[in-house]
Amino acid sequence: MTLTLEHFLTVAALLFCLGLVIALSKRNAVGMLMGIELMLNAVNLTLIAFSRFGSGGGAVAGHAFTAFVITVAAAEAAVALALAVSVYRSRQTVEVDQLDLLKL
Amino acid sequence: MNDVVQSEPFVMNIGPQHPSTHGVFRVKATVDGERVVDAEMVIGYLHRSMEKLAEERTYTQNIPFTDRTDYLSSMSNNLGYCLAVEKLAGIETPPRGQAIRVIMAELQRLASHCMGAGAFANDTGAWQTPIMWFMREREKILDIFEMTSGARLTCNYMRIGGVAFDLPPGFEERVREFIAPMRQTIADGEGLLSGNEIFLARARDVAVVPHELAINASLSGPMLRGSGVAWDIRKADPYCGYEQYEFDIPIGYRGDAYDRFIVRLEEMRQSLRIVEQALDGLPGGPHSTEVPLALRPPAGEAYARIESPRGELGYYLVSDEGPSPYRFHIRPPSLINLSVLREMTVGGSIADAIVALGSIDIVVGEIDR
Amino acid sequence: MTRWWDGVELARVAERLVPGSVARAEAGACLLRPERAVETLRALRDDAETDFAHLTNLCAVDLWDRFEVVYHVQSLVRNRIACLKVETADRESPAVPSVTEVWQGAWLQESEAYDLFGIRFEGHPNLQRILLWDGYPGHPLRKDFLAMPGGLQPGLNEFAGAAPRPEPPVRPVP
Amino acid sequence: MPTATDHWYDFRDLSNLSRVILEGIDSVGPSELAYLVAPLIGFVAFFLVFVLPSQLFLGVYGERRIIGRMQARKGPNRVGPLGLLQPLADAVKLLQKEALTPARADRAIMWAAPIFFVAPAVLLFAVIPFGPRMVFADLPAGLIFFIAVSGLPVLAAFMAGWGSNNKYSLFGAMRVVAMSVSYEVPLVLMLLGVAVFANTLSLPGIVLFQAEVNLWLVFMMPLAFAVYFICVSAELNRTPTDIAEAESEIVAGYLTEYSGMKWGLFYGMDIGYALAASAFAATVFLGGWSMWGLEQWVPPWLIFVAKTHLFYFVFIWTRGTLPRLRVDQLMGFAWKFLLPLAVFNLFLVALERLLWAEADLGDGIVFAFAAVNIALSAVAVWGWARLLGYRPERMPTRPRLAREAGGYVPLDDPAAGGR
Amino acid sequence: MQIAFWALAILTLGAAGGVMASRNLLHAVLFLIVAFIGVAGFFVLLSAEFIALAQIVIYVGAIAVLLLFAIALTPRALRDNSETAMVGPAILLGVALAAIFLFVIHDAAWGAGAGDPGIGAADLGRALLSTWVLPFEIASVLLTMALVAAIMLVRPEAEEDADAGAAGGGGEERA
Repeated sequence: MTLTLEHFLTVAALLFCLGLVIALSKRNAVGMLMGIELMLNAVNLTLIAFSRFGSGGGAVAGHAFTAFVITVAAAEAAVALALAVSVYRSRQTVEVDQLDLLKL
Repeated sequence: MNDVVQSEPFVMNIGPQHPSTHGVFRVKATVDGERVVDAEMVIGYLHRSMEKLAEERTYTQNIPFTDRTDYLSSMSNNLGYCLAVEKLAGIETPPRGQAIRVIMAELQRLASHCMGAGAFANDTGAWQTPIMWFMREREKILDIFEMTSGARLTCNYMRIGGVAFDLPPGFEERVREFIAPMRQTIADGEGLLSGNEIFLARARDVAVVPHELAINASLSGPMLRGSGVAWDIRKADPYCGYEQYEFDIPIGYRGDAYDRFIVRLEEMRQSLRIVEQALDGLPGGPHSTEVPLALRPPAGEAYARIESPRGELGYYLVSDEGPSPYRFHIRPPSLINLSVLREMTVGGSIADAIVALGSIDIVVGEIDR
Repeated sequence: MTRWWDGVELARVAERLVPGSVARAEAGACLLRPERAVETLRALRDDAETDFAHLTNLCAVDLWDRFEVVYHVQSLVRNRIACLKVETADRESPAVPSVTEVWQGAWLQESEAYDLFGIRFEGHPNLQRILLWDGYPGHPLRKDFLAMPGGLQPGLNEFAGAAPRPEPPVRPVP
Repeated sequence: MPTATDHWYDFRDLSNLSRVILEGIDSVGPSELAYLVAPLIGFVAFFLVFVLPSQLFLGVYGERRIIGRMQARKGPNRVGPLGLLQPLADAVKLLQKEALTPARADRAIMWAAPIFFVAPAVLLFAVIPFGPRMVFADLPAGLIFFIAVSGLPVLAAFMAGWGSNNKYSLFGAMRVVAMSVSYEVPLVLMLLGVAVFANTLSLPGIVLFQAEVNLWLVFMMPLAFAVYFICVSAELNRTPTDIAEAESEIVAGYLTEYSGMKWGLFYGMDIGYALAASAFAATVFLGGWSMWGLEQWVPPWLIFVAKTHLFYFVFIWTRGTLPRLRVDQLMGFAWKFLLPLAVFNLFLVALERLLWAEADLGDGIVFAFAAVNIALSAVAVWGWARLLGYRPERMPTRPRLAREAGGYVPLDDPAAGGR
Repeated sequence: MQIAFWALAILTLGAAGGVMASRNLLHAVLFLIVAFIGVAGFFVLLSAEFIALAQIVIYVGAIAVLLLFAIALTPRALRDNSETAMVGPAILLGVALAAIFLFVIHDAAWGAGAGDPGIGAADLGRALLSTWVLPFEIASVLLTMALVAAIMLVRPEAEEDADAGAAGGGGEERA
């Protein structure tokens, strides 16, 4: 049995779902961020897998797209963490279910 | 980084076991990130209540105690105490004894400043090299002490009315041999550190003590002189015939840690000058006057002080005509120089606090006594 | 050479600056009244003639019925030094005003005197034991320390298995 | 130059060894196993054969002897002849010691940290070309591999500091993370300049480039070399910048609570990383195994080792000489000083590369470039420092001298002779 | 290949599960790092070495370190990693989504092209600077913006007051 595209896609799908669950269920903003990073990783894995196994001339596109995703992820992490710190400073908490300013 | 992300302040203990507290000394620093917001010192780990013990012993028996206060400059402590007793009892020291005392005190100052400057360099992170260079010279001084008094660290050499023994044969050559390498080592240490950009960055404008504060906080010694105050007991209130010798008082510019360091280095040079002059003019005659073993000074009080390596070392004695002092008080320069610890450390980083502490050049035996 | 102020002469200066400040004047020292002491010392520090900018030494002496706090103050510019004293009223609850606001250098020395003599320095910002630990019984530099509460004896007083030692001879408090 | 043979024992071509191990495993076990086992065995074996002895003797013994010489003392001289067995004795001592774990430490993290610290050190040597064909893994992106892997021990250091549950350790951990974040940026920019000029990301390629133009990159971009040295010493916690282990401030930083062989692993691998960084510097800046034709007569790997140790000696030298900077000064130095210089260097090098490629100037032009770069680097460093407010002439290094005692001496008082 | 794949799959998914399960936020980050390294291993398996190295440099070297830094600087009380009440629905959603994904993956007929395994850094660079030059530039602008934004967000309040600018208030409301 050789490795096929399905193998990688399966792993990526499971990773994505795990990331989704983490992002949706965590109380801590940093925890949520970790889930999002996992989801982005799963997407990257999918892109590279398609690029490797897919037919046609778009192989480089997968790599390029992954590079962009990584870039965006870095920017996103920096801003999100800055946000978390900023929120902590004004509200003394980073627990998302307590950030209900708009409800009041 | 610390400005960007604020964190909760927490207490960090610097000491009692810490590589750069120079003994069992503890600073309870409240830090916010790397910044020190409050500093409180905790001392007393080495307290032996010498002032109480001294009230139970005769005047002569108390001399060994003074060795053990500032254990890095026992000769100076002997000298300060003996001067106080002599002042109390009205005893004169013969010229030879005075000259020997001056030589010993200046050698002790060299030894102590070797340690102080080296340890300060260590605190700034110059890993062991300057202190090892200085230690090499300090060993020679301790050898000289050993051949003179039989002990290296706790010399117990001064006596009331003079010194314990006359100088041993070969002493003068030994000291003269030592002077040139010592000069070279001071120059080496200066070359290694004084002009070093990193050292300047670490010590310049760190732990600044303005001269008003320095005077108001009773600082003395290199701390006071580093702040630009020309005050040296050897000049201002000469004892043991210091007025015969020619030397200068080094004073700093801004009162920062760097000024204290260069003042110490320059003091070492001046000490060498004094030692040379004293050796050249070493008078003959007895080294000590005869003093009764059970000395009973007349009732009264005396405050005598000398310029110890760390500052003004004073002894305040009260006599009730008994064989032992009624009150025996040491003015410890190390302790009183710590009065400005908070001013020196708060607002700086932990690294600055260490440098500030190193620039005071404390000896815990003297703080706690 | 540093010149010492004559106590009587200094008393005259102090009386001129703060009338009613001197309790007694001797040749060696000038005794101040505790209630005017801080005011007097500040005036002496700021006066151009005395200029006692530098508090050199501060210590206490046990005089059996009272305590005496000794200040050695000097002028770095005029190179003159003086000895000033303040006595506590009694022995039971000795207190003198603190001079920390006049000289910051008094801070640690007053703490030490408090620790070892039990003299309260009123107005001291942070008066606590510095050399001994909190809760240490008695004040060791008092002459009657061995008779003080806690009953401390010289040497180790708690040694497991050792026979109880006889009471040490203690000089009585007059 | 005698060419390397294809025998596995010919260690002049390490790919033979890799290949033989791979094939051997292939023939006995399932083929997939080879992918996992071969690199592992290869790296570890090579590490044990080549790196460990030199590390022990240069890192422990040599460093202590040299520092001892600098500090006017003897250094280890008791165990064995000339104290040569001192590293061994140290190892035995460390093995005997108890590896303490503080009561409220995070045991798992504290236990795992030394392992995470050791693994990357072994990996780093995989891409270093010791000779013309002496490289385990000739990765096309070896430069990036080195950057990536050298970023990993930071995590281990953080874990060590965090897991110890000690304030000094935590300080060390925070400092090491802050440092690596700050110094990675100019470091990568510098190496980008190297890659642009050498037109390759592969480390053997960079060495070949230097051998071809007969000019080491250290002369080509002295600025890059200096910045590399500073950055790498910051990341490795070597002395002018060893704030993460600052002995006089935070005791031993993240290592405060470690003892026994757990500490020994950190200590040994610190030297391992320093050697790896030296090897990398020798490869990238000092021409690797090439030596203007000398490699025809001397084994190239010997030249390489000599260069590595030469660079490592500079580490020892700075350790024996320089005081330590403060954290904020180091951060400011990285961002305010090194980063602009790195950008300047990158710009300069890219320009020259473009000129070289477009104008068809031939190889000789690199010498002209080198001369220009050395001059421009000196000007840039000096000028930028002045711009940031560096004024050495305003720093008196000798105190003023007063003849008489009494009172405060104002700064402009002629009575105080001084200077 | 096979063993490497399965080992990596177990490593990555296990580490991701560890992120989910660990109660200590710091342990979660360490698990996350393992997951990142596992994904980098997949990239190597898919012969995308440059992307794998970039993954390690950026995810492990930068993002994870940033996370660690942020966690270490938050107070001890806020370092737990527990779930909200939404954990049940979230898991349900995740399982459902996973089921759909798996169904699609195994049902779809993927054209089993041989692909082009040899994409090195040079190819990627050429592509980024020719075909994808516009997104490349946008990404660089985005990075700069993110940098500026992050600095603006966490500026100390004293500094903000000193500036008397309107830049400070935005962050809190958006959260």
